[in-house]
Amino acid sequence: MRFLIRRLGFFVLTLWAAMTLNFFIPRMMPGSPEDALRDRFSKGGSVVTPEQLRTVLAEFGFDPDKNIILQYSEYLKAMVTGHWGVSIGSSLGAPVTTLIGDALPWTLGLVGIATVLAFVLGTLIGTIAGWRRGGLIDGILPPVFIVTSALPYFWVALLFISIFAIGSNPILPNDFNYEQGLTPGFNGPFIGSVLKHGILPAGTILITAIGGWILTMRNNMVTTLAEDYVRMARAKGIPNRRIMFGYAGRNAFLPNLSGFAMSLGFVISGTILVEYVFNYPGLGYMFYNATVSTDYPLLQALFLLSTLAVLICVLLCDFAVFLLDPRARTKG
Amino acid sequence: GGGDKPIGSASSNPSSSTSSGGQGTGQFKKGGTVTIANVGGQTWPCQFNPFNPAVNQVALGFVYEPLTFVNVLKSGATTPMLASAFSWSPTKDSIVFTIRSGVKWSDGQPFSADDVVYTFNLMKQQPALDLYSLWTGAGLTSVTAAGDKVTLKFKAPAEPYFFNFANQVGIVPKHIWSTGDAAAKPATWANPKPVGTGAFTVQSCTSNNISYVANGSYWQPGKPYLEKVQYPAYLDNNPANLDLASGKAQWGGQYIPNIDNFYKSKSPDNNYWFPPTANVAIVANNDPSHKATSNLAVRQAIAYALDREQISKIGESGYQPAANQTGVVTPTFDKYFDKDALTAAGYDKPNPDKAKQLLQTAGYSSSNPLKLSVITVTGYTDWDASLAVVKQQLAPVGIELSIQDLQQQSYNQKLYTGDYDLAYSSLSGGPTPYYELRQLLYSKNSAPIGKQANSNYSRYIKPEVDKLFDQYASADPDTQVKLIKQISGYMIKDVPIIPTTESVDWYQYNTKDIEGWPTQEDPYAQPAPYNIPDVGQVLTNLYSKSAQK
Amino acid sequence: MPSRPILEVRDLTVEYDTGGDRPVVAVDAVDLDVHAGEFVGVVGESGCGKSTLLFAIAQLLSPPAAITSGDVRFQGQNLVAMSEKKLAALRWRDFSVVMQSAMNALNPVTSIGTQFRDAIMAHDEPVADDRPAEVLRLVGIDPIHLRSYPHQLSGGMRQRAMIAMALLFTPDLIIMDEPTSALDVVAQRSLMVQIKELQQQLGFAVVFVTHDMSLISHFSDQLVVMYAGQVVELGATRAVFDHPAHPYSKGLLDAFPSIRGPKVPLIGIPGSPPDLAHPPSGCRFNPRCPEVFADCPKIEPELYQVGAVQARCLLHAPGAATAAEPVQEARS
Amino acid sequence: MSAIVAGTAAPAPTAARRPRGGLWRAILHNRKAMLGAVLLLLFILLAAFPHLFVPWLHGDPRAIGDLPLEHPSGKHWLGTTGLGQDVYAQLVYSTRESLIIAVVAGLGATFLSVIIGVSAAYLGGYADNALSMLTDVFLVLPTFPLIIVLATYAGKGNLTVIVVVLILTGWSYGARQMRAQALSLRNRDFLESARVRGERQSYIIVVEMLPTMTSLIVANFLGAALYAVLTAAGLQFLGLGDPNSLSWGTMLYWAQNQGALVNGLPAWALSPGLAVALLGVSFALLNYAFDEISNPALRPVRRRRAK
Amino acid sequence: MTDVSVYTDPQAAVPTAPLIETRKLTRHFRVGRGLSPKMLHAVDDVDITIDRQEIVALAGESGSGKSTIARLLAGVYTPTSGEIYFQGRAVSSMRSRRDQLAYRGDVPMVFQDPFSSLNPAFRVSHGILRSLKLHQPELTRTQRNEEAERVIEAVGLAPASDLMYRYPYELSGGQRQRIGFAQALAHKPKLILADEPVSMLDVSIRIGLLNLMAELRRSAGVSFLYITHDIASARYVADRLLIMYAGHIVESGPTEAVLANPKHPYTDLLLGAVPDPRAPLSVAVEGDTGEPPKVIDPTPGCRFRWRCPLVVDECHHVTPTLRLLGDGHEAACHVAEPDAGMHATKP
Ligand SMILES: Nc1ncnc2c1ncn2[C@@H]1O[C@H](COP(=O)(O)OP(=O)(O)OP(=O)(O)O)[C@@H](O)[C@H]1O
Ligand SMILES: Nc1ncnc2c1ncn2[C@@H]1O[C@H](COP(=O)(O)OP(=O)(O)OP(=O)(O)O)[C@@H](O)[C@H]1O
Ligand SMILES: [Mg+2]
Ligand SMILES: [Mg+2]
Ligand code: NI
Repeated sequence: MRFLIRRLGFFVLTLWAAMTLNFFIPRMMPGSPEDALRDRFSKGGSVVTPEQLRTVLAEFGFDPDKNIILQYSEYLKAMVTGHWGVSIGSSLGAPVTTLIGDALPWTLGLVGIATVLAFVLGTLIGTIAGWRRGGLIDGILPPVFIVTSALPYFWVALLFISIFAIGSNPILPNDFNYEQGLTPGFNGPFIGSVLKHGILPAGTILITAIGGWILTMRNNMVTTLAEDYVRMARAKGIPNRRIMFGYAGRNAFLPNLSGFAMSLGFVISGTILVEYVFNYPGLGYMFYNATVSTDYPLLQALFLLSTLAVLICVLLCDFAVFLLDPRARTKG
Repeated sequence: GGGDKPIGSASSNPSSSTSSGGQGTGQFKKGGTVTIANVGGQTWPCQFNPFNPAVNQVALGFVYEPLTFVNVLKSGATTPMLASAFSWSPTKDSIVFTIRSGVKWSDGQPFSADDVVYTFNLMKQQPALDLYSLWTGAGLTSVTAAGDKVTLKFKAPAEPYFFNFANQVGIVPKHIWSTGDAAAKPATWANPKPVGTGAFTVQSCTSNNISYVANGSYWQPGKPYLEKVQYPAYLDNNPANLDLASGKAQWGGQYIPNIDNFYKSKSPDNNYWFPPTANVAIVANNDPSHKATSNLAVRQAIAYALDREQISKIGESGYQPAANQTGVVTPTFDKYFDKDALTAAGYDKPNPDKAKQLLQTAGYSSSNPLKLSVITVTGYTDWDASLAVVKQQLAPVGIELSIQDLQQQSYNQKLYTGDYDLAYSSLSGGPTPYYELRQLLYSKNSAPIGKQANSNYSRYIKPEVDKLFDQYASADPDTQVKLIKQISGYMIKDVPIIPTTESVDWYQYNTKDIEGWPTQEDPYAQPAPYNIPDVGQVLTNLYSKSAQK
Repeated sequence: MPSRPILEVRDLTVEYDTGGDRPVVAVDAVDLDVHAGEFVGVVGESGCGKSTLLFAIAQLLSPPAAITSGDVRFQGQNLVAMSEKKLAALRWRDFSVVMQSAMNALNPVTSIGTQFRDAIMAHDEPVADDRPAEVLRLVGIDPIHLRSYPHQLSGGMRQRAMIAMALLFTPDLIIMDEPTSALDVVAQRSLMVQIKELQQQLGFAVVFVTHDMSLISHFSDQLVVMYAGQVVELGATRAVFDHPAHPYSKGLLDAFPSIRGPKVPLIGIPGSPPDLAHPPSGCRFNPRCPEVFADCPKIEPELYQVGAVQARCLLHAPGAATAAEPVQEARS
Repeated sequence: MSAIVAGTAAPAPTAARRPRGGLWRAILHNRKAMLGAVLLLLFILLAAFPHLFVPWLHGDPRAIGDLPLEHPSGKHWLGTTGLGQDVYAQLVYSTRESLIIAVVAGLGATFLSVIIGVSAAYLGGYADNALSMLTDVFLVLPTFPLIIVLATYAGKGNLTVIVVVLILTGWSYGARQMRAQALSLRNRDFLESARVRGERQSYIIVVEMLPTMTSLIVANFLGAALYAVLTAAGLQFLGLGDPNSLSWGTMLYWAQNQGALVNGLPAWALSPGLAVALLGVSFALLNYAFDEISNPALRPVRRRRAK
Repeated sequence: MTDVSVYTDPQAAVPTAPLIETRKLTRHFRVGRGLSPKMLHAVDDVDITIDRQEIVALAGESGSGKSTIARLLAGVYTPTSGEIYFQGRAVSSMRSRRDQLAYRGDVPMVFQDPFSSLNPAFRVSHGILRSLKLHQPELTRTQRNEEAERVIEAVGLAPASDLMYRYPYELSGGQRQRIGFAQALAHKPKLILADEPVSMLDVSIRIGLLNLMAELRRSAGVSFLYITHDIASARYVADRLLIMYAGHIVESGPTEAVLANPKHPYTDLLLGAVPDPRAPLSVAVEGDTGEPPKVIDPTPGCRFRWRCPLVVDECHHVTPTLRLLGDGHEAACHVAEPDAGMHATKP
């Protein structure tokens, strides 16, 4: 129990620290929303004074002249209460919650599923490779995936696009999350289209992410297999499958689990490139956009969200370790 | 071609001033869809508030219409839209619009002069809506209606602002905007289901795509011909370009590298046209605090050293034509172009020897080379390419150019506050060169170093030039041409900025099914889909070939 | 001995492939008999191959170790040639293994009860539901600990739990690898006494490995002294202790002080154990032997009968001063 | 970006039982390590002496030619860019910057990891809590956006900025591992032995503790370098680097923006990516092999059949 | 074991004071952080005295606090309370780096585990050379090397010139353990704290080290605190024997006296458990499980009372203190009696 309380304490503290950084880092960026807006205005070929721009932005709830401490406390309050405001960047005026709400399912669906799949598959393959050390699977897959894990994500994506999605009649679509003109909903064509549009981006994530998991799991597995309790299980005449998963696999898996949670921070980062290359409308590209257009409210909300996502995953993984590893339960 | 009447002239007959191109009323059957590929770099927020600069590109022209359309490509020729006619007072400080009758809002309510008055007064009440600073900057003092006449009164001659208030302001329905959320917060109102007078209405909007359908009760009889418009949200050029090449999208506003190979060769139906509208220039910091660039000889040397044709050919793949030192964009504004003055000054062709000589007089030599840095925006790859060429051209005359790629934000900040030696930059144009030149050279658009300048980033301050700009507002068309030639004389003489290429409208169109596109022969509007309200002109002219069968 | 031994090890050789020029021969042509109900102690220095011998008997070696020659006959069946499947059926039911360190030999993430259940489920043997509780009680652990995890038990309890597990099917042979080495003298004593009692009560045979001569002296019936992978002395425990025939055994017996009796200066055995990849020629003990003579480095000794025991020392070779004869053929 | 680059999850305690001289021998005896080392060596040569690899004819990687978008030919082995620059020359000259980013960022991140991780473990108490917290905060912060913000903040995506950003965002993963390993070392008798001998704390941390962590530190460096290579390429590809610099990521950026792939110039579009991948592979292989070298349990086994 | 120059004591400041003495030495550890902190009493009120040239053995159950005492004496831990006096001077008053170095030079420690007490990244001579550098800074580099060779040979490792350049993994356990001793010798120590120095070693090597200790005491005048589980080895080398149980010293006295006539029931139990091949098998089955005690937040009373066969009411309320029960023989037991051993172990 104390373990959980401590984890929760860590959660709150880290969240606070991250949120504080999230507040100050964007404000340290050069330029300001006014500049960004001004840049957009000047396209109309008119002369707008900076003061006037400020009135426009003030309309959207941005007041740069306010005391920074006051801004900070209001920010914390807003973040916690979910009043995330409206975008002051390229989606000027759109409620941040709507923007995120539109993009989130796609990011979760694509990147989330692909990442989890990579982890699960990688762990499984790693388990088998480690178990049959020197066998066929072990001889082929880990070396192959050392190579793929070192490939730049976007490059693989470009390669795939040029193989599968170029030409007048491409095999797979290269952009968007579903065919234009389909109405989203639980109907066959829509779901089919979503799946079809997901193959390339998800496949790319899978290929570049799975290697790490295979390798670490394999190595953990090999190390675990040398443990006495595995030998003991053999001595007990326990069937191989049970030894592989129940004895060796489970123990080898535990250190991977927290590694997985920790790596999620990197995963969220990775989505930017995925969405950029595949024109996939998710959070990643939104993040990028919000950054380059100094869109504080959107940026803050996205930062909060991704920090929260990683933290929750860390917490969930802690919890899973807690369930899977009786030692963690009593360590306190 | 219709009448190329300058803005100042009153014109009352809508059909006489619209361009030809097989236009007319109701001569095509309805049907067909056009898909636009224009990178917005974001997903659609599904807002259609025409006063919101972030989204007015998808609202104006499609749903909302101006009083009068001004064609930049035809030196400001006007086409009556919601106003069937207008007339200036002799001193040009007051204008009367005759509001078109028989126009209906897309919700069936009738459109009237009240709506026009309401729209302008809303902008007064809510300064945030007044994107073009009509009430504060242009000196608008009152907007009143009398029957179908609406009068706008100004403090001073206001003809230069006609482009803004007649062409760029979309008229909104009073009955919608005076109630509910819209009235409470008109600036931030999302307006998800816009009601306008335009040829299209929003059928559905997702973050991925906006679908427009034809407005059944559109006031121009028989129009629009197209049934639907799809506007997908592209985040990046590559997918959009791919879709254009494959014909999946038919109307592009895209920079496409190697366009002949990548796009045109893919299909005989793929066409492009890049009409120039403004300048891309090396802006030199004229402020004395910047030693080298405030030195006229240095600026002249750069101007002489540049081979603009090569910059155009290699840096811009020939898409953007070479600019000239007068700052007048050709051929768009040919009649304001003073070719003789240019030739007389020797700026008509590169002259590296002269450049070297000038540098020597300024005290630089091969042993004491001039080191300059130029700021540019990260992501504008054609600029990067152009600057690579510029750098290569300046090297032999003894200028070592270093290129600083900055994020838009930092670039802006440096540009606005004058914290740079040279900046690669472009501004938008207008129906005559006046608009661009005024932004670039008018002293009121400048500011001391450290303060943000509005648009005169070079900090060029010359009372004589200011005076010329001031005269322009109330001058007659011929005098206006003369004034602009005089101003471009100062461009040649003082070289405050050095135009390199002419920025163009990126425009691709596919004629497999859709016809009626603006072309070089029939430039009835700026053709790229990101131009507002020009996009509305194009949309009312397009028709589907397959629907004619 | 009247009956046929339940375990007959013949000429067993185990090598570790270290990747070096020569393999480490950790068990070198070992012969060993264990009769039903017998307590056989195996002693020897650290690294002399005791554990390897045990694992070879139980067929639990894993790469890089491999049996390169020899048979292990258990109840008449040759385990070396047996398939994994048949072995699995035999394991635990007929012979079980207690490992050196109980902490590592129990799966840390499952409860003691689950580990009992795994063993039960792996065999067709009908087992009473309360059998785990029963065997736990036998070794003096409250059955409540079936629900405990290994880390919740003390070292002594874990060792006992291991022994209880080994008794699950009442096997005929239990192989124990230093089961008490991690314990306190008092705890060690009480556990040993318990093992001995259980053995007398249930009648299983024990092969017990340790390097603690004094410990084994009290409990074992037969004693095997190993040195550098070879059996150097073999015989009834009392006989070996009373009249050690091999100089190494003598050295061992002289090497530890006593808490009773007169205080005598002791010498120990100088030098250190040989590298098993490059063992000394001739008698392997010759570099450290106080009684070394010219032949020792040249002739490799066999096991010779010396009174009641057998010893691998040239001093007892047939030609040597003491009358002795090779026993290789004498065994049946 | 693959995050899972850094080493095994369970640092082997046996790791340190290795003499220094044995390392090279071990690498020579490990096929993966050999391959990785050879690749890395090749890149080091390319970075150090690019001119040797570029035939005299078209040696200047930046020179703007008049033949843009050429297909590979005898004159231009990998074709030309949209500005008529020789792709092969660019590829070769880009090695330096990419390698510098990898090595410097890898070293920097490793240095931070070691300092922070080891100090946290050794100092314990509040210092440990504070440092661990710092590590965790950096771990949960979304890296890439942070990088973008930092890169934007720094104004210009030049080399130093990218390297600093990569270091700032790349150290936390390693620091956690360092801390774990140092914690396991903390009460090892040889450290206490040094303390009893009368050594100072700083001496113990630096001289006694760090050398025993060599293998983890090396693994960490390789992982961080791989991360740096990939992330830097991603950043530059997104246009957050300096587009005028010569590096593989920048080449990709240009290739992407000038439509190399869609214009049928795969050599231009793919070769820099392949170079990044190969450098990455060399780090990954070395890392993987290093695991095997430092943890004997992982070494490949020759299967031998008894009888 | 040749050539150890005879050690001359540079006359201590207080000649009458024992070499080292502890008074009410106590060390507690916090276990379980956060909401419910508990105190583990590893060492409680321990008084130990070691004289010059004396070998004192400290035996007792695992976890009874033996190593903690050694670490307290070596200055690895600071006492929770109580004081250590070295040659009459309180160790806590030695604040300056010079004083501390001097103390560390006089009182080195040999660690239990030869596998973890040498830094695997360095040659085995590293620790010795560092010690020489710290404690005999006047030596030149070559002198240090010579001195290192000398101490390595002094512990019976030959040839030193070869061995000292090896890495720890190239040495056997016994050799490493000797290196540990050599490192201690390089200090020119007055007292060596040897924490179970032989527990990891094979019997065949073990006795050599015990002999080495005796030799060092004889030739170099070094005192030892010899910590062990193994009573028999304590008997072999030690002058005096201390028995520890659960953080307390429960019995102390001349080795032979304690062994022949154990006063404390725990000592009795311990002695009964020692296997001895030279004695006939005595199957006195104790119902005792031999679980090591954890002393967390103890209440007053004898800590052995739960296992004690002789427990009386008083044991539950009063913590027994050491009482003199014979010639230098003390025990902390309420029921122990001064004269002849009252719990005769031998029938
Ligand atoms: N994986 C291995 N690779 C190479 N040699 C090994 C391996 N495992 C053990 N050995 C060697 O085999 C020999 C026998 O080892 P084993 O573990 O059987 O000794 P032991 O008698 O059980 O020692 P201990 O008393 O320390 O348990 C040793 O010399 C050891 O060095
Ligand atoms: N640093 C520490 N933190 C917390 N508890 C400790 C610490 N060091 C020792 N202890 C506890 O103090 C008690 C005494 O430990 P100590 O190591 O002194 O026992 P020991 O007699 O040396 O045992 P062993 O014979 O097993 O070496 C034990 O219960 C141990 O768990
Ligand atoms: Mg063993
Ligand atoms: Mg201890
Ligand atoms: Ni990555």
